[in-house]
Amino acid sequence: MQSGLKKKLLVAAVSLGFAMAAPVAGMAADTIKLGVAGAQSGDLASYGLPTVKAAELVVAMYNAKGGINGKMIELLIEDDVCKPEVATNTATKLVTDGVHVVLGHICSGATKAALPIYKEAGVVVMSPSATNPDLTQSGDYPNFFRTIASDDAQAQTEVDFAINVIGAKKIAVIHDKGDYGKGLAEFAKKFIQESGKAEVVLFEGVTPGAVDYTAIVQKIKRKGADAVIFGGYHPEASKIVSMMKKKRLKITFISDDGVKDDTFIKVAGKNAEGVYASGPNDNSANPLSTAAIDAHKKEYNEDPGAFFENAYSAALALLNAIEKAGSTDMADIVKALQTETVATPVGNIHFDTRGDAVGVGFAMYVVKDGAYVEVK
Amino acid sequence: MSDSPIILKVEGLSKYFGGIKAIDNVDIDIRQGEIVALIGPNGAGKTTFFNCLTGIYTPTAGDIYLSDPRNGKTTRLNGKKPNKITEIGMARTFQNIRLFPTMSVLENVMIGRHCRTKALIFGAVFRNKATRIEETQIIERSYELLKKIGLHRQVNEEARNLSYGAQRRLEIGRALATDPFLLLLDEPAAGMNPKETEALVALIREICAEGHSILLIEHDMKLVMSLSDRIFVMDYGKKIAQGTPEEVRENPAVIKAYLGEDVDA
Amino acid sequence: MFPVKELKRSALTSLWFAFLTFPIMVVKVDPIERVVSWRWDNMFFIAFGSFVFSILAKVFIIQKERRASKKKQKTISEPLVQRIVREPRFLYPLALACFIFGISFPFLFSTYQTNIMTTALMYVVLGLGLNIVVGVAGLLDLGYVAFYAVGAYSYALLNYNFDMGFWTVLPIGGLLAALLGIILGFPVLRLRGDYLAIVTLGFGEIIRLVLENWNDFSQGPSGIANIPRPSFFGMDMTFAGGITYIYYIILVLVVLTIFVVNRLQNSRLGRAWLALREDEIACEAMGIDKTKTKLIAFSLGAFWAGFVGVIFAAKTTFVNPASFTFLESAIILSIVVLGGMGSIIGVVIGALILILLPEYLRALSEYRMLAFGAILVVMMVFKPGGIISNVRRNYKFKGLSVVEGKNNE
Amino acid sequence: MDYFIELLFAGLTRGSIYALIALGYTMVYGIIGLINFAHGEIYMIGAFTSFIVATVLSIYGFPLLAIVIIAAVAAAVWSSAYGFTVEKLAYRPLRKAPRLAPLISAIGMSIFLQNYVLLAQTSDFLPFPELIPEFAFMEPVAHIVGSSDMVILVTTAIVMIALTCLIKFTKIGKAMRATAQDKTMAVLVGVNVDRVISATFIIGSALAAIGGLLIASHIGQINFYIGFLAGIKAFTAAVLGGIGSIPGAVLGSLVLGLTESFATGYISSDYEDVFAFSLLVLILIFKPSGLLGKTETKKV
Repeated sequence: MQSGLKKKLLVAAVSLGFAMAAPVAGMAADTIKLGVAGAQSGDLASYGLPTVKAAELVVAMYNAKGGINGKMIELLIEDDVCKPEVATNTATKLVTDGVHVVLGHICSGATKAALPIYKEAGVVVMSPSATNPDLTQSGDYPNFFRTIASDDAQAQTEVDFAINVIGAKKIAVIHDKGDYGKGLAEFAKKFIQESGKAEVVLFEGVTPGAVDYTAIVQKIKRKGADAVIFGGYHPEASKIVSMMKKKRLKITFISDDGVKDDTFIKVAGKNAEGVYASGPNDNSANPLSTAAIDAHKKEYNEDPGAFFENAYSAALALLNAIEKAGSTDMADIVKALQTETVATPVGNIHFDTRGDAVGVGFAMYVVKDGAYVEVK
Repeated sequence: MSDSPIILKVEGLSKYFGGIKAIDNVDIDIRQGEIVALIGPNGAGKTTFFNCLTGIYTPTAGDIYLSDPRNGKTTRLNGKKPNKITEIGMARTFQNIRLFPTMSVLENVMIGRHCRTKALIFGAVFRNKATRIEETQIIERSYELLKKIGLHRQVNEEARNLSYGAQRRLEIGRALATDPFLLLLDEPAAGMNPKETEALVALIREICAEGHSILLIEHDMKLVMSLSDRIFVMDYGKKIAQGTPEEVRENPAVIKAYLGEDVDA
Repeated sequence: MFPVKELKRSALTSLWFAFLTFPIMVVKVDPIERVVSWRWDNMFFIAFGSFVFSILAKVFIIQKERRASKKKQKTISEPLVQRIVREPRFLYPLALACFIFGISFPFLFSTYQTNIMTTALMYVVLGLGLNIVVGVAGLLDLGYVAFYAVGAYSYALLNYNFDMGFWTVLPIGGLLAALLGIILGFPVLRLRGDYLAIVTLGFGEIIRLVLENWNDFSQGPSGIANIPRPSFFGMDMTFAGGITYIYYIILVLVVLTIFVVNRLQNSRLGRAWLALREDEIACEAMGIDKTKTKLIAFSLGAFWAGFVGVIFAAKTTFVNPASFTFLESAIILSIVVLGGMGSIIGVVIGALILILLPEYLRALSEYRMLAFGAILVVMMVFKPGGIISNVRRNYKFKGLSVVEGKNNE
Repeated sequence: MDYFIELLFAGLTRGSIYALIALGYTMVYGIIGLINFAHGEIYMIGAFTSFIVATVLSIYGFPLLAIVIIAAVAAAVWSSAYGFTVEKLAYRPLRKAPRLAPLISAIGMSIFLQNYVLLAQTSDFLPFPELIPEFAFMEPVAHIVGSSDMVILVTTAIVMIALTCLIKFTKIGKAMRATAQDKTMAVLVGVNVDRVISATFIIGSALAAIGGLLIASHIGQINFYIGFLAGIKAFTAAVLGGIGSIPGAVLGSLVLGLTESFATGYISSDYEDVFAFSLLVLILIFKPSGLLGKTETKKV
């Protein structure tokens, strides 16, 4: 009963919000609205910001050509800090603002939380980086597509490599207890057991940010593992490899896309030598890829960041589908995505019925002389 | 008086803190309707003794029995929690006043009614009839008590704004609100001026006349001598004397303990 | 007006800050390329900024002292807000206006705004729940988010495994959280204040870690998706309709919570909590069962968190352990302290500020958390009692007929 | 048996790391009864300062020994300066405020400092230069206890002994003990309480900075967020040992480190933190003031 003054303040806050939202919402209806959602602040911002830049580049390119079917493309950029609860707000905001297609979100958890909102609004979403298999395999999200291979595909690549190329018999599977790392590690464990050619001697998570990983390294040693498959990101990976070096444990270390990042080599230094990591196929021979990177360097004066090529490709694929479909209807766009092949920095791709891109794959890389090179 | 029933019986009570014997093998008994004083030089262990009785400290050895004269039930208090002991019927005040400083005078006394009332979440939220009646009774009873201790004019004042003497009286009122049959007063006259002390003596007499028994710690010998039926004297944790005021006044051990002090002061 | 001595001190302060921030603000190294960049301009900004700021702070303090000394003679006049809150003739129309505004909100504003407001109102309820524990009963709980998580996962799991609906789980979630509060509270509530703080913090972490690691139970870090929104007599709703619906549910819950918390505070139990906060030993001596009274406060707080947890799961339609970190507990605690411990209106205002402000400060996104931290510190230093401190109803006594009046502070 | 010894040393190293941070918590708590949540951030700033100084010096080609010494001194100086400033700005004005106010102020300060470093430096992880070389004489046992483990163990031992001496025998140490026992009495006997509190923050921060340098060098990387988890763990350790007690902080840290290490080694690292916090809860239930904390006699 004493709710008192709260609303006075609220009015002020809300009108402030309106003032800020107005310029975006007030645009003419005859533009095509491309939403970009992902972490743009906070500790995961470095994974989300390159996507914004990719979208800006692609949209600038299209608009320079006169837009799509005479309509200009407008960007709606929203931050979700990679948090599910914020992502629903972000998605609601985009839907309220009348978005037609969305490039995002960046993290799988946030994507899962946001997708039902887009689904009900009939908005197609394409993520450059959300790799959780459920997103496409559960069949719950007919409006979801992605230009990155899913975790299980990646885990399969890693396991095949560990067993067939390295010849590992006893594998320790370690993860960082996170959404991405643990999901991947579980697939790796499953595939190893199914192969019957090697055994999982250890399956455990480490606490990210812990001050020391000696105990887990000693345990890996104790279990007699001849290879480690690690699911997670580069900070933990570099701590583990340097701790392995310190404890004189010389076994193969195989990891994932979260580690196939130049920062890993920078941080782990000479300990990174010989580490294997899976990552998207090498596109350096693809002229589209070089063109995109050059455009980025020209516009922003720096090298592009994580998932830039995937995001660039996703933006191209989305706009291409709208152009080919001649409509912004979900059904039409979905059909165009599945049927029309588009040339992108990650290759000539189209999408299967589940939403995974056909033509995007994983390759294994190894750190050699301070750089990742593809293992042929 | 000697024929009225014993309500508090303490046998061989000891409390050690590490190697220090704060209380060493003390026996005490109090009969219904008595005013009994516990005296002794500073550091004799009087307050520690109170803390043992009221369950704040657990005694190292000895037994404490409390008998309710209203129904004759006897309870051993050792190891009982302070709130249980208050519920049985023994309430106390504190030497260094422990009121609830930012609560009003009335609320302070109302807290004392807590253990005699029942309403919990349901009553609080729905304010059913029983709860409303109970609340009214709490307030009325508290107001009566405030009148008795002469604080009803400051009923809405915050406790911390009261004068020192008034705070001491409020502590007595709050303790009375728990419906005790035995009241423990820890230096009730400390810091009071002569006029206030006089009023206090009258108040204690009145309380006693209503059927409450009283055990008090006090340094004001005039007050002790005029008020008490019996006196126990402690020194260095031991009971060194007991008896009527006259007997204690002439006891050589007591005079020795208070060496140099003016016993009559 | 402004003494030269103070100017000198401000100059020293600015020198000190220039020194203090030197390595972090001025030097930036690239260990790979082995380049050092010296950002001397930052040092200038810091020195200048701290000089100006310290003068402003001095002026503020001098004025505050002057005002304080003036007020010494008169009783300190209350801030406007508190006066309004205390006077029924202002309060009731205002409350009514707020309520009408609250009801018409979804019609006045967009779905997005409604969604944001729903989030803010959820924190209002969380704040009020924690307020019972921290503000009223004085128990420092740093793991409040654990109960929130219990509520959210109750709905997610009961729905996923047994297909139970929102309305069935809503009370269950609350009760489970309260039960957990009792189980946890029983052994730890006898700990002294700060020990209680760290144990509750540890407990909050344990709950999150279990949810993260126990895949078979909670599906681990990848979380549970596709949690249904609440149903409305079995009708399917549009997306916007669903959001509006949840908004009304939480609005009703806010009103209900304010009602209940208000009544609790003005009851036998509420008095005991207040007394417990002021002096535990005296409370026990007055016959109050310390453990039981604390346990009730603790589990009631937990109950509310469980409640909101269920709504959280229904609103987000997705839960994973990442939503229930220590930072979340810290934010809820900040709402309570910033608003003014024990004050219902304070907590409501605190929640709206702390949740809405960052949402509308998106433009400053990078500096958002920096500002958040700074605001907490500045707020505490200049107004440690919170925005609205101590608006508490006391019992006033008028003759023999007892009327509930308002506080005299 | 080998495995046991390996885990033992892993636990001791981890425990020593906690101890260097926990000492700061326990000293501050002992004196002003405040959980200084920003202490983890002071540790992070110490690590960052030593990172910046060490990297700059190595770019200018200084020899390793000089780098280590200068970096350690710089880290200690600046961390102390931050500790001193934080106390003066965020805690001192609140000494008479309600009990929770300084705690919220501390949480705010912690968030502020984290984001300050994030904005002024970077959110990326950075490689920390290897300041502790691999000693040749350690090679035979390197698989059990490496050079950096050894340095951490020895440093912690030295620090603890030095700190105990400081508190037992020096004037400032006596003033600290007096202030911890009774602030009002300390003032009456002529102790400058403000100065003692400042000194406590300075010493605690300097220890955290040394810890920051050693730990960052041990794990080889650094970012703005490292203070959070380390801070919480160290605080847990301080409470475990009996907050306010210096030997207690060290003992609590070692117990915590060993628990985590053995839990990882013999059970599973999935639940290492659960074991750590459960241990805390258990110990506090049976010994409410921690392992070496003084059981308080209620003053009535």
